[in-house]
Amino acid sequence: MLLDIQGLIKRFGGLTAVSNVSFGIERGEIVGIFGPNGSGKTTTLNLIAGILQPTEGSILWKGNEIGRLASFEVAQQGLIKTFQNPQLFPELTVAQHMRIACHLHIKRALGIGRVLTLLRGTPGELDGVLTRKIDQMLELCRLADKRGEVAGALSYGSEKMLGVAMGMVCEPELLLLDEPASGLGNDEISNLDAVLRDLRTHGVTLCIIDHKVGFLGRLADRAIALHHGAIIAVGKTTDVLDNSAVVEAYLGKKHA
Amino acid sequence: MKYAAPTALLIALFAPLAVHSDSILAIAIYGFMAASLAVSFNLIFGFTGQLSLFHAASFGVSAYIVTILVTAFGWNFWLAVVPALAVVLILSLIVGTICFRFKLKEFYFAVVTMAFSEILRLVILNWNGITNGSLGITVVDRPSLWTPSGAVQISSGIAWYYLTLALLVIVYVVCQRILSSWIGRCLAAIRLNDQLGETLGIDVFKYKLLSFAVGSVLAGLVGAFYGFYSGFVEPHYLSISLGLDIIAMVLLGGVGSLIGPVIGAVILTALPHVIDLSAELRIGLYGSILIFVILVMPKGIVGLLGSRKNAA
Amino acid sequence: EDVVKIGQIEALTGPTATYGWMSAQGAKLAVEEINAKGGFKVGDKTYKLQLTQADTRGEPREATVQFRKLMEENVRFVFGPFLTNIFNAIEPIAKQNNGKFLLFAGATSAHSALGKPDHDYLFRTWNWDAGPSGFGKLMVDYLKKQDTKKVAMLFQNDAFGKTAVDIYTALFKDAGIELKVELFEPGTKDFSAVLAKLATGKPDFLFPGYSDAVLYDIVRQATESGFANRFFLVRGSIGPALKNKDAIEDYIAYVPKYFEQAEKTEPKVKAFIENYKKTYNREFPYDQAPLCSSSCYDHVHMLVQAMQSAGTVDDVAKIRTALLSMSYDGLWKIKYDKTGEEVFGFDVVHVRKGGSVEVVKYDPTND
Amino acid sequence: MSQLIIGQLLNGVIVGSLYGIIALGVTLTFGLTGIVNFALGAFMMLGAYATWYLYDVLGWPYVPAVFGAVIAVGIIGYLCDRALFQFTRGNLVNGLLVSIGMISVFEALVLAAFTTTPRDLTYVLPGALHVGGLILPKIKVAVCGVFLAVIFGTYFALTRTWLGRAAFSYAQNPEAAALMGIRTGRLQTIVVVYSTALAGLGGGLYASMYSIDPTIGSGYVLKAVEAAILAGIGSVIGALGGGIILGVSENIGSVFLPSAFRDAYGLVFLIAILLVRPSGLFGDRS
Amino acid sequence: MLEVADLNVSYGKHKVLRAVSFGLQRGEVVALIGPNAAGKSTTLRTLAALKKANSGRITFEGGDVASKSTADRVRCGLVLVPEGRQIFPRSSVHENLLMGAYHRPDRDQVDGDMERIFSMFPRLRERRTQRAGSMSGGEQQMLAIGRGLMSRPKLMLLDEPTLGLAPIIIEELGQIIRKLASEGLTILLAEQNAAMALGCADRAYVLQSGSIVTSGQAKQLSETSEVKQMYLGA
Ligand SMILES: Nc1ncnc2c1ncn2[C@@H]1O[C@H](COP(=O)(O)OP(=O)(O)OP(=O)(O)O)[C@@H](O)[C@H]1O
Ligand SMILES: Nc1ncnc2c1ncn2[C@@H]1O[C@H](COP(=O)(O)OP(=O)(O)OP(=O)(O)O)[C@@H](O)[C@H]1O
Ligand SMILES: CC(C)C[C@H](N)C(=O)O
Ligand SMILES: [Mg+2]
Ligand SMILES: [Mg+2]
Repeated sequence: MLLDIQGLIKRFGGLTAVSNVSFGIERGEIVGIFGPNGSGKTTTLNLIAGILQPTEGSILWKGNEIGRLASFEVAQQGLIKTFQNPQLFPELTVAQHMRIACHLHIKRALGIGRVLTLLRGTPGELDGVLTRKIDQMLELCRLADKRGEVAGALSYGSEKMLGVAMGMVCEPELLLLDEPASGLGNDEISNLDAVLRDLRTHGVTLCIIDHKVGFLGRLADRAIALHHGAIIAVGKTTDVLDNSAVVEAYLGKKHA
Repeated sequence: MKYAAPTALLIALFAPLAVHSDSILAIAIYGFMAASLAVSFNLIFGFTGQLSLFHAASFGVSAYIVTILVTAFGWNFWLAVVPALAVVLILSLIVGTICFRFKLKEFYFAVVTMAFSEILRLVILNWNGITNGSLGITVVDRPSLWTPSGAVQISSGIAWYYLTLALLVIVYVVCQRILSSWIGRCLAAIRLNDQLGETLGIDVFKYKLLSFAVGSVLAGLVGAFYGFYSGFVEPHYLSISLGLDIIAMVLLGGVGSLIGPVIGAVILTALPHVIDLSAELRIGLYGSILIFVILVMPKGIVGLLGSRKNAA
Repeated sequence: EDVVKIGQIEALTGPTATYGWMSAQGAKLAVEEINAKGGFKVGDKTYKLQLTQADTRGEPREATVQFRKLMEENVRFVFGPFLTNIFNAIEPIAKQNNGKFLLFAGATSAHSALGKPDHDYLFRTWNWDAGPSGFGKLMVDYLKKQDTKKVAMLFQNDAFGKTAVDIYTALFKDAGIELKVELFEPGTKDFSAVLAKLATGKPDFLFPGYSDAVLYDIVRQATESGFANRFFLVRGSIGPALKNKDAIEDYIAYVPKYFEQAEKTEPKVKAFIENYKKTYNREFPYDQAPLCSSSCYDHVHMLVQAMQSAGTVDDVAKIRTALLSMSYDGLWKIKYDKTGEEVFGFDVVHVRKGGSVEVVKYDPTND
Repeated sequence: MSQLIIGQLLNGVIVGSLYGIIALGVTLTFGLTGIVNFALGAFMMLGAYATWYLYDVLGWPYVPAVFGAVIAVGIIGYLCDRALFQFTRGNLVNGLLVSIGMISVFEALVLAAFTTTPRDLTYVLPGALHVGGLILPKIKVAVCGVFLAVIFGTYFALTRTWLGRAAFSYAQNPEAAALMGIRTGRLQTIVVVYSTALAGLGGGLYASMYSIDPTIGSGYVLKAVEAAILAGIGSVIGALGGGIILGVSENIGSVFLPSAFRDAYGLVFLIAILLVRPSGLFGDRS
Repeated sequence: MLEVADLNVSYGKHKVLRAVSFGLQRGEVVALIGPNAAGKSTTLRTLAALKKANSGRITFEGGDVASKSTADRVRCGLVLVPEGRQIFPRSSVHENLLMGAYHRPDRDQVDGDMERIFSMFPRLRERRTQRAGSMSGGEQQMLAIGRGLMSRPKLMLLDEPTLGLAPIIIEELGQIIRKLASEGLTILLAEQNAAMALGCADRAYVLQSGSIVTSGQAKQLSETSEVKQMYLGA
């Protein structure tokens, strides 16, 4: 098991946002998380990514506890999370965002040898490698023609896609996506679908929250449904979406 | 704009051939040192987004240590620089660790660093036995620097001119190298959205501390030379007003550019001497120029000139 | 037409500017007066004065640049600085120019540089503290006569404050008077805490320094809250005393001249005050360090006289000799001792409760 | 001994309320216009000079003189807002520089008009109150009372009125505030004018307690910034609380420890508090 | 009620809207659909005066609003619920809703309106004292819509209101929009979620690269093959 969550609880004052959640993620899977608004989906991913610290419970990554690590340490272990509300560096261009997101790549590739690049002034060969990689990624995410634009000038949809592209360029083992498709049009969603499937073939494990049931329902192998912070259904995606409790709380009757 | 720095350097290299005035050289020398301070400050403020008011303290503490070691203990200047910078490094690591561990942001950070800086100033001001208190310490003989061989004395205005120019170049190149590397990108990420940076795997604490410490040590380096050149050190070196002056230089020249602070520093150092008017008129005009410049060029002089180079 | 360049280096702006600004007024007054009369004759040539006033803002670094500029412009006679920290900063550069110019400094720290090798350039124009003929010694004697056992000294924590504390600590010790010292940060306005603290030691006199602004604040706060009502000052005005005349017990001030009185009895003083009012279009600041303006006024005149008697305007060595051997009777009575330290007449003004004033004159220039 | 301490405690409160009134201006302007207005110190100085001029030179009674000064400073504040601050809104850095520039300009004007010579007003309310062995100057007590009243008044106005709600909303999200129908430009102008008028009031009352000169503002605005930060930017009552904490720690500190370190005592407190609460005593935690 | 004629908008050199014209009748729900970066948000922002137009006319209730600021337009009843929520994060839910009523002269009636909004979005009632910034994404979206309604607009511009909402809530939102329209409120709806938008709108415009390429009755549009393929994911 790549990620194993046991008895996860998060309380905010009197409110229990995540109550006793346990599940696991296997390598190579795509796991979808569904649930009504405020059911604790984002909070769960934030706990995994180290953005929030759990009140109780354990999060095992390849068998090691990561529940108390800071978010950058979690990221260095290979877990990357994107944000539900796009988080960007407003003054920087799309390409610069991607360069920053290559931070871990450089660190892994050069280690402490990075310091030598200070003397030479450029990261040397790596430079070409990264440029190619970034170009490729932007192409995939249909952002290539926006590479020179600053983030503040992007439309909402492009902001979202940039977030996904940055997450991917970090080369995570497990990528946590918080509503990647919200704000995207149909066309972009099918592109996203293709990109994510491709990512899986490269060995990346995915855990995705989204309210676009059509999109995520098709993509995810397995699904978890949350309600009031607790798991109400788990299993094959189609089964979960057929589950009557899920239909009632989340999909509305007609969708069933 | 790309060639601004080399061109400026070239001009600076040959300027003394045309200028023979000791006082103009002195202004240039102070200008270079102010520029070095501003460049190093901009590493912390402009590129990392941390409004440090500790800069004057780093500068002043180092100036004091060097001066005391040389005057009271007879150390060689170059040797004295080493412990001075070491102390500045340690102080900046302590202050930085406290501030960044407790996640002090923006003005909270500014005011706490100012508080540390003020406390250091008051300690130096009142530690009469060592620092000679408010009177400061005068380097009794005309300050001069010995080269390691002990042969050449650097005491003329021209020699100091080139020495401080070299200092500026060193500070500039160090900052430039840092900023064009992966560190520079991490700093930009921290400045613009540290939470995002953190989820991308950047150790925000470490890089904040790094930028703060490097910037402070560079300020310490400037302090070492400054005290020696001017021939005296006094508690005012650590004052808040020096910190504010540096900020004004950086802002005027243009935050977020490397050459901007150099321009700002040289202008603000020279300005009071260029506008040679009655005292009231002069400060009034100084203020008006500052206001005017900001309203006309909200991104500083470099911003106006157009090419804003980002650090990533 | 020939000119003699005179320079002045003082803080004209900034928090320490009061003294420099006053001196600048005095020097300007004298220069204009001399030029208005058509200049002065040395040998068979007539010269006019040309005054360059440099503003140090009270900042040592600025002073060094300004001072270099004056030296480059071949200014042979420089007035100022009054401030100790500024003098200390320019002293090394001045020393390098020894022999090329004369400096008329008021700063207390100049005292210890007088008579040292390479310091032939230096004169001190305003000695109200150090040395055998300074106020310091005389003041302590006066205090002894008042049967004083304990004194509290409250000075600003700056270069001058420290210099003064060093001087007076020794003087009080010699006289067997117990001294308690407290220093305050420049810019302090509320002295209650430190006054309350000093008051617990029950001193006979409070000896506060040193700018007029802090005097007003200290005297008011001390009397209003009952922390002290007897004051001793080595300089300064009696303004604060008169303003709080019913709350004080004693207020003893050492001033080079008690202008309020001298204006009535000495025509020279009267003319000076009138000229001042006319030129600057404002009241004469009796209570605000008129000492600096009158001092500079006198010293410019004295310098011109020295040039005339030396018969040269550029041989500084000769002019120096002339200055050292002359005595000048202007607004003040002035001469220099052999090191260049000033000796001058002054008044001790003792204000008592209700505002009665008693003046005792001293004239060490006759000794 | 205990009299000494209580006396200085009260004095600390009085001095602190003066820091507080400027801090209130600092906190409001920063929260609503994004400018750290260092020139508030200069406005305070202008208020002090205006009061002195009306009262001592023109011979007005003191209270109208202070009112006159407040109005005059408010008008200057308005003009500055129209001519300068409105162009630097939301830009902390440029706002800071412009306000630093304004300090020079105001100082130069006052210097030109009134010279560096300090002024000391004719005493307004001389004498002291004697309460149980404590001696408190009447004027200080009166001034402190006015400051407290103004600060609490502002607090109630801001928490109980729609204008206050608008201000708080604007501080959080300017664009959304405009979408609520808040006339944001006007709101900012009101805040700038109000805080300069507060500084003017501070100066007018200051002049009745201490001597004045063209540089008095700079020290106070620093203390005010410290107080505002200590309290947490945006908190009205905090501004007062922060000021009082600074005032008291300085006063009590200088009684027991060397008075030369006076300023440090407040700063030590400041650091300690911010380490426990990184966004200020009364500030928001996130 | 609203008439937009020949609107051109650009950011610097980058032209975002080209000669956009459209209109709304009172009580109508009109959808503005189009792919990402088509200029939907820009259109709405321009209508709310958050962005300056280069040229073109905007008439609201017969008057030209060109010279009116955002706040003044709100006061006329032209209210934008912006994209990406834009709530007041440090205020409570209750205070956020109150601010919606800021410009209203009849502030004494806000309690009734608030009740109405609570009944539309019960989650908001549950959380009325919670700090808005700590709410989940969808909850914030509900709050933003509710706050917009609190200002009793005549014309409400909704920018991607379904963003981050659960399917069941989207369903309800559609019904709410219809109900509001039947009460006389006019609504301009910019949406990615074409299915929902076309489902509840009377008419629709399709915006592509800054120009309106198609328009018509919502029902008919949703049957054209092009729209089906591009926007409904047929
Ligand atoms: N910092 C916080 N303080 C208090 N309550 C919080 C905090 N963060 C989240 N909550 C509450 O916890 C609950 C779960 O929030 P979360 O963001 O995880 O929901 P979600 O499932 O992601 O919903 P959505 O689909 O709307 O994004 C919500 O009701 C929210 O209001
Ligand atoms: N502040 C800005 N500066 C420069 N260009 C901008 C700015 N805001 C938007 N743009 C550009 O305008 C175009 C239209 O953006 P807009 O946000 O209106 O699109 P949209 O239709 O709302 O898209 P989405 O559905 O993704 O939100 C985009 O190409 C975008 O890059
Ligand atoms: C004006 C004087 C009080 C200054 C003092 N003589 C000093 O040396 O600083
Ligand atoms: Mg969520
Ligand atoms: Mg949009």
